[in-house]
Amino acid sequence: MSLISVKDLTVSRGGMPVLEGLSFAVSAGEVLVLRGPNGSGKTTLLRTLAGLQPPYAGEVMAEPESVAYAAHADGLKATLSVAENLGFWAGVYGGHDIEPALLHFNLDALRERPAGNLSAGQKRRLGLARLMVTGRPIWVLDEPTVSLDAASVALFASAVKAHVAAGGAAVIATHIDLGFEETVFDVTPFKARMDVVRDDFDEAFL
Amino acid sequence: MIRLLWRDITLAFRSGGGFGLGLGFFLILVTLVPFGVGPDGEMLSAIAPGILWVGALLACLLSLDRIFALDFEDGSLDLLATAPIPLEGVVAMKALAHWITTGLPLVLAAPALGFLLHLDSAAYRWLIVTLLIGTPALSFIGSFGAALTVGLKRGGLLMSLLVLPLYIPTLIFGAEVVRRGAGGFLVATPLAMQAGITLGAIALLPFAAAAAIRVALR
Amino acid sequence: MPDLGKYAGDVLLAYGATFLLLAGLIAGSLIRSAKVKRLLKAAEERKNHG
Amino acid sequence: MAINWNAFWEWANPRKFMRWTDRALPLISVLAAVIFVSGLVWGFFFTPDDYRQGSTVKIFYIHVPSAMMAINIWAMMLVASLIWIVRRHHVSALAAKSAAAIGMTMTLIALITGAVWGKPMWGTYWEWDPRLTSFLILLLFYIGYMALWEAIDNPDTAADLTSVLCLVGSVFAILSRYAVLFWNQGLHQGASLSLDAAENVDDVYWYPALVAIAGFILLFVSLVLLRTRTEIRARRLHALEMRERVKDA
Repeated sequence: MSLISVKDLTVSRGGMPVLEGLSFAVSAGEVLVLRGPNGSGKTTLLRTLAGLQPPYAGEVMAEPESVAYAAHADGLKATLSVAENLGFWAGVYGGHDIEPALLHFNLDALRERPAGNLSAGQKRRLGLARLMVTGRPIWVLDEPTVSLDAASVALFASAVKAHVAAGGAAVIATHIDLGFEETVFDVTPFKARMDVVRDDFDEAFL
Repeated sequence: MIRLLWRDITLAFRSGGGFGLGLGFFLILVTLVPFGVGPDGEMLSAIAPGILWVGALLACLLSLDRIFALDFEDGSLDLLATAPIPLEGVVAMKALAHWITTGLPLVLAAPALGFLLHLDSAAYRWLIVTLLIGTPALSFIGSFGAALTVGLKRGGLLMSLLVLPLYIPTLIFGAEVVRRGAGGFLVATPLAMQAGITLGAIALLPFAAAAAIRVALR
Repeated sequence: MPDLGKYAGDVLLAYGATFLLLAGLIAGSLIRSAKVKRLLKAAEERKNHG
Repeated sequence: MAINWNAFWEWANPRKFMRWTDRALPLISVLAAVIFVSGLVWGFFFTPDDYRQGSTVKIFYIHVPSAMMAINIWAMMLVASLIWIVRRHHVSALAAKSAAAIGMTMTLIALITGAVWGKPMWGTYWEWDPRLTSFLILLLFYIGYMALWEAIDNPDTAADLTSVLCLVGSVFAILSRYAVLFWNQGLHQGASLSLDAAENVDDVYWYPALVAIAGFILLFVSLVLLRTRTEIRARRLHALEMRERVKDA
């Protein structure tokens, strides 16, 4: 039984289809890595998986409220401390303990530091630590390793490993090799064709 | 949801600006008016309810674009939209936090500023009552305007254009109650109307605002 | 021309302003219509031959 | 009475819409021009002056229809917005957008003619009379609505957000109307024309006014069709440009 799957999915950005005919399924314990050049629609696909935008066509099948989403922006507040930032998201997602997440991402020593004073890499780590306090089975991650050094990438990879080992799943858009068993899914062949007529969008005009 | 409320209030206090700014703006506005219209006490007394209400309204407007814009920029709004809290609840909590950090201080400061403007002593009571009843409507209507313009370049100016006309009924009834109160007339009808607008805004506008945010995020 | 009496200026002002505004609206609509028509034609040609 | 609703909605398909308006628009435009001009000519040249208001009564052949249109166009935008929200007919959203500028012009005309009429009657161009004030507020709503359309790049997003604004704005416009009435019981005349004409105005004034109203309505219909056609083309143009950009990328 897959945790999240899509069937004949077409996703659109600004009303324009960017990827079409996508079908895949991710089961518990699996990591799906999305690859494709910049602007190929990976972010749009991930936002659709997270439920932030409706599919243009086709469907996304997942339990409601099972997806934790992390994108380029970490959603951190500069004037709140590390522990407060994390504690807030833990509270929003139902009060999970923040200690394991702080420890895992080496943020324990920084817990009282305002997030505004963190380095880019530390911010990123805090943003990823948020995933651990959501308690959601499916992680949908958009370029999670940006501005992380090698050691932090390893921390992140082990967090993902632990998560999927515990029955979770992850869909990650990334360019680097994270060093775990993964299914690679290249989105390039699914680039939406521009010469076909669709009945809903601009073809409806004139 | 309580956590969200607390976070927004904490942020408003810590980031400076959010909390003190509206209040300071209110004070400056009230100070400037006598320079504009002259020091005549009777004249000031006559226009005081209107000045205080318009001042409160503008002070409220000043911090409105912070409600969603900051969360939109740093990605929090995406995360809140995928969180287990309904987006309508998020909007309502944020509007409430805005009221507590902007509207409530204005209510408390208004009597002191009324003193500066020779506000009629009979009107004090009604000024506080109407501001207390009316300012939540300002925050909730404002959160709707902020939701419509979230993510737009130069959204702040556009938001003022959209929100100010929506403030008209609240302003009219609020100032009317104070004027009638000062004159010793019956205030029940405008007061009830104003309360109705506030309750309606609190009950319905979060749904409209949440719908607007969903559209803006997609 | 009817005799408009002492209010002639006011009545003519009202009619004049109205016609000015309506003329502006109609002209604006027509100009934009023509412009969009032209641009669309060019875009269609680019699409078909480009 | 059985109405075939599917056939009805077919008319709102962009392609069909372009086809039938292509034929209908010239006809409606000519009709609008004829009736509009004849209504105003009748009113301006062939009606007597009022014994109290003198020749200013002629202003009403513009003022009353434009004021009616100002309100009715907003109502039409509300209906169109609802149709967009419920059935997602693109033409409906674009018709609402097209109507806004016409509605704003009508509001301006109603305001200006009202002010000009007020000068000899009230002794001042502007009086904070409830009706004039309400129209001023309506003007603000039109401006905000149009500004929101202009500010958003994605046409579907713009349609969604302006529809929500139109809905909420309508409620607040009605609230403002009552608030303003409460705030100042004014000097304005009661409704100048009601359905019960005999009670209000003499037939001499009533018939040309009816023709003028019909002229304004037809003028609105032809303008809104013209502008909606433009918006549909603009939308198609936008789509083509988006494609070119995607292809080049």
